[in-house]
Amino acid sequence: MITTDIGIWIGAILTIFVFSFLYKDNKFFRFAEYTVVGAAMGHVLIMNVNAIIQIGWAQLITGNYIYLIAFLGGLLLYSRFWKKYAWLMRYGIAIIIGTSTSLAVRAAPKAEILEQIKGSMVPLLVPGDAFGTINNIIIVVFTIATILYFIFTMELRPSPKIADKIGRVGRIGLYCALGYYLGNTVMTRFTFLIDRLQYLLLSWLGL
Amino acid sequence: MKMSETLKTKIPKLIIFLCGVLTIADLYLNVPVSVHNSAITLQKIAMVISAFSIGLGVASILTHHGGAIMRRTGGWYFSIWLLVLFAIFAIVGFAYGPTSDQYMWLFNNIFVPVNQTMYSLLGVFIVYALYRTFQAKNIEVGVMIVVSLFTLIGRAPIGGYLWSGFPAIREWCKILNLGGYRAFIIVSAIGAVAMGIRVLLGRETSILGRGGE
Amino acid sequence: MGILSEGQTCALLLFALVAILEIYFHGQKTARHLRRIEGVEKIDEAIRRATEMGRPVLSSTGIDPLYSTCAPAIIANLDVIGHLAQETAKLGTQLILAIGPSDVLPLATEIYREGCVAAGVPEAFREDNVRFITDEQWPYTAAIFGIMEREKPAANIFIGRYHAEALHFGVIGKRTGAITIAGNTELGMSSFFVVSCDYTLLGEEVYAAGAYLSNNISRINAISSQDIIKWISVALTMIGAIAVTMGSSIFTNILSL
Amino acid sequence: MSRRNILDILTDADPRWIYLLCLTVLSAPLIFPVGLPLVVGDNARGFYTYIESLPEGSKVAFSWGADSMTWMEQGLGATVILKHLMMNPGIKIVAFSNMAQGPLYWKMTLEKVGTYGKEYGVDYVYLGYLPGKEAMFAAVAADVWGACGGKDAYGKSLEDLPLMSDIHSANDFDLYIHLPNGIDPVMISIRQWQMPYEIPFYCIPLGAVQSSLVSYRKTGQISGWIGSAREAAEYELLMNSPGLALSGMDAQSFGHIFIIVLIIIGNVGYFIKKSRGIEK
Repeated sequence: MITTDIGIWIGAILTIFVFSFLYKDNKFFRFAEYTVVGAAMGHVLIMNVNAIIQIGWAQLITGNYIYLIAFLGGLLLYSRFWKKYAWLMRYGIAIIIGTSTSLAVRAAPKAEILEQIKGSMVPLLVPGDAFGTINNIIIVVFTIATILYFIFTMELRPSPKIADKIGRVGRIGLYCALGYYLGNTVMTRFTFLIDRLQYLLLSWLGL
Repeated sequence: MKMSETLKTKIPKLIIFLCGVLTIADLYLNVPVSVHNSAITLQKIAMVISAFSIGLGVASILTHHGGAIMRRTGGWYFSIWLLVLFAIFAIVGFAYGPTSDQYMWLFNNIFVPVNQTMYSLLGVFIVYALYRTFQAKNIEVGVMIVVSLFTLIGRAPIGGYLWSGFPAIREWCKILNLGGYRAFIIVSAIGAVAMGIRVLLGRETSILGRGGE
Repeated sequence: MGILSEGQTCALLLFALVAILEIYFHGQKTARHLRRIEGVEKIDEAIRRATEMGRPVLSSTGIDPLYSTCAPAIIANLDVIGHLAQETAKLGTQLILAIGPSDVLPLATEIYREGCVAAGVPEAFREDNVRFITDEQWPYTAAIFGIMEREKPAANIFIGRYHAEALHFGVIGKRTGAITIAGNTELGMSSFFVVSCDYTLLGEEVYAAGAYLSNNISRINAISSQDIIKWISVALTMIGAIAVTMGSSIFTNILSL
Repeated sequence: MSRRNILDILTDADPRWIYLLCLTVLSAPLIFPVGLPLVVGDNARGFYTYIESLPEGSKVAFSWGADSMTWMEQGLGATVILKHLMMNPGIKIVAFSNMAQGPLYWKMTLEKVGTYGKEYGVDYVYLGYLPGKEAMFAAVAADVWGACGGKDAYGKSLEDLPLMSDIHSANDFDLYIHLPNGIDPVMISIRQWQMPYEIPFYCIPLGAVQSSLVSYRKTGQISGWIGSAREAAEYELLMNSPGLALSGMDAQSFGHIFIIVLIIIGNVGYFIKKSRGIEK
């Protein structure tokens, strides 16, 4: 039985509008697009205002006046509407960039460089396990070759012939990783699509 | 001129540097609790400043779509609809709060279906992309195809039933992936760290404008 | 309890090494030679093609806010946008910037404006070409679909940090007959770009793209400084693997310090 | 001429045909289930046997972190686990949400699953949305009554709910299940529930975070999980009650085979063309 729930009806119609884009761009898709962009805009506005109130204002009214910097920096972003004072916005941006960049990179040397190198330090000979030996050699060779592939400076590369060969192996290692990832994600992608189809066929049409 | 350059470029660069030093020292050094707390406060301040920028976004949306409506450019009535929905979401959200039933209803029946359907298009796009562009034009792509074929069949629910070897081969593909995966992460991280250091040292001129360079 | 946090000694050394190399190479006057990156070379070609066809160029910065761990990738992305702004302004081609997060908006606008000024064509900058969308992933993607289909850009350049929307851009870019040049700093989503775009930049190539395009000596030399770190990583992996084979875990222990 | 046409059709098909075929291949099994065989893996079996082995009167804490952004992926697993708990007459459930949309999905899922004769307040209780992230998890674990202000999701006093008279802290539970929308909530659960109270901890994670969880299972901090549509389907198979996940599995199998066939067609076509010198 087809559903009588108005929410599901709206959802189903919007779902079909989006799917119609697969055929070609059309007014229905455009309607869905503008709907979701408008909704998202409202949503993001509320979330940001809430963040300002919960993180900043809440502290300020308890007498934590250091948060005045946040409000000042935030308001300075609006200086860009006055060309002469537009440079003032850099003060706000500078705080964001300084903090976020250092937050982003501060943990990387440990987690993304040293730990990964450590992970590839595997025995090149596993006694009594030929398969394990081959596996470990593959891991080490691919790690090294792929890093070398990413060396950009000519002066820092081995002779061109060797560099080409290593680069080739490195690319193969890289593409193995890409292929593995791709093959693995298809299932999740299909899960989402199947969920939408179930929504249309079962929740809405009630087949 | 000198003065304005200091104000316009040098001080912002100094701010970037100081924020960076505080945040990085907080992780690497055994800093006193007060320093640690100020690093946390700094992050919250940055978050609030970032949230403040939403006004710029709203201004941009209003100008762009307002302009489209004024000029009656193609599809201007869609722009009206966009602004109407923006207003509805904002008003309901502010009046009742984003966790209220009213807001949830709007969110789940209008925002979520489009959102999820956009996401689910991945399923069809990936089929098309694999069919159309996934051709063994060289060894690298050939290897990539073979690896993803075995991963696909090993992952498919029916794979293990067809032949118990398929899931095992998929497990082995994980080994093949490890080297490239690790190297990719290492090298990207080196790039990111170097970029971060350049930013903190004020070498990335683009982000603070060229004035003063 | 010493001055250093536990387990971070080696990481701090590495961090310091990157900084020292960067400062050392910054002072050098001669530029090194870099190997080619096909995707970067094709950017200018794609802009010229768009100019010939009289169609715009589309670029974006992804959905991650500046205040996030993707900041370095976003800055690399903005570097490329600065270059795009200059080139398109010179050739008189329209550049559309689709911006997701609002805190990137003022920065991207300024970079666009300054690119036009640097090219000597300040009037090429039009506020209306910077489109703010929102950092919600799928509304952002839907809006970019709209731009791709209705304004028919002939070149789509997405070099930075992208998520699952990567595949959407590649496939629809192809449908609209555009050249899509994309780069991603994340491995998984790079695979989507690889199967759907014309040219793909992988991983660190994204961070290097800005330096390649700028032709600035100090920036090119900065890439060389990173290459030295890569050699160190290779050497460490090799020595460590040999040591482990011989039954010594000294290197894994040192790295854990 | 005609042979070349077939080749062109096969290798150069309009994307729209591919889209249509893809949607058909995936929806057909949803309407007409085939029941392709499925091999049950260790994850689903482990979770299932644990719940089956719970003695009569066991109390389960269910942290229901449902959110629309991740529901498509986790919903199947969450539904089947809730169903299993409901079907098991001896089990008592106390659920709470750390996500604002939790209550909505709780209501929806409960309607879909049914309560199998379980009575609200006696056999299961829902405390509703409790804001406050990590501090909230810690508070609920330490003092359930205090954390929710002595009221359930519907404003009823906990004193009127007989089940709650035995439940005061995490020590009173025999199992803790979490539906986390990312890796951080899992870590919070380990820090605030599993470690201090040594309670068995199962979860229903996103596919993307599963590989990061393996090391925690080795140390016993996580007892197990079901993480994908496939594992949810395996779970349904174990329970002998086919649901959405299982009906999706046929579609998954067909979809995977479809994609493999297409890749092969694309490549065979490419090589035939190349050998005939059409390309370039």
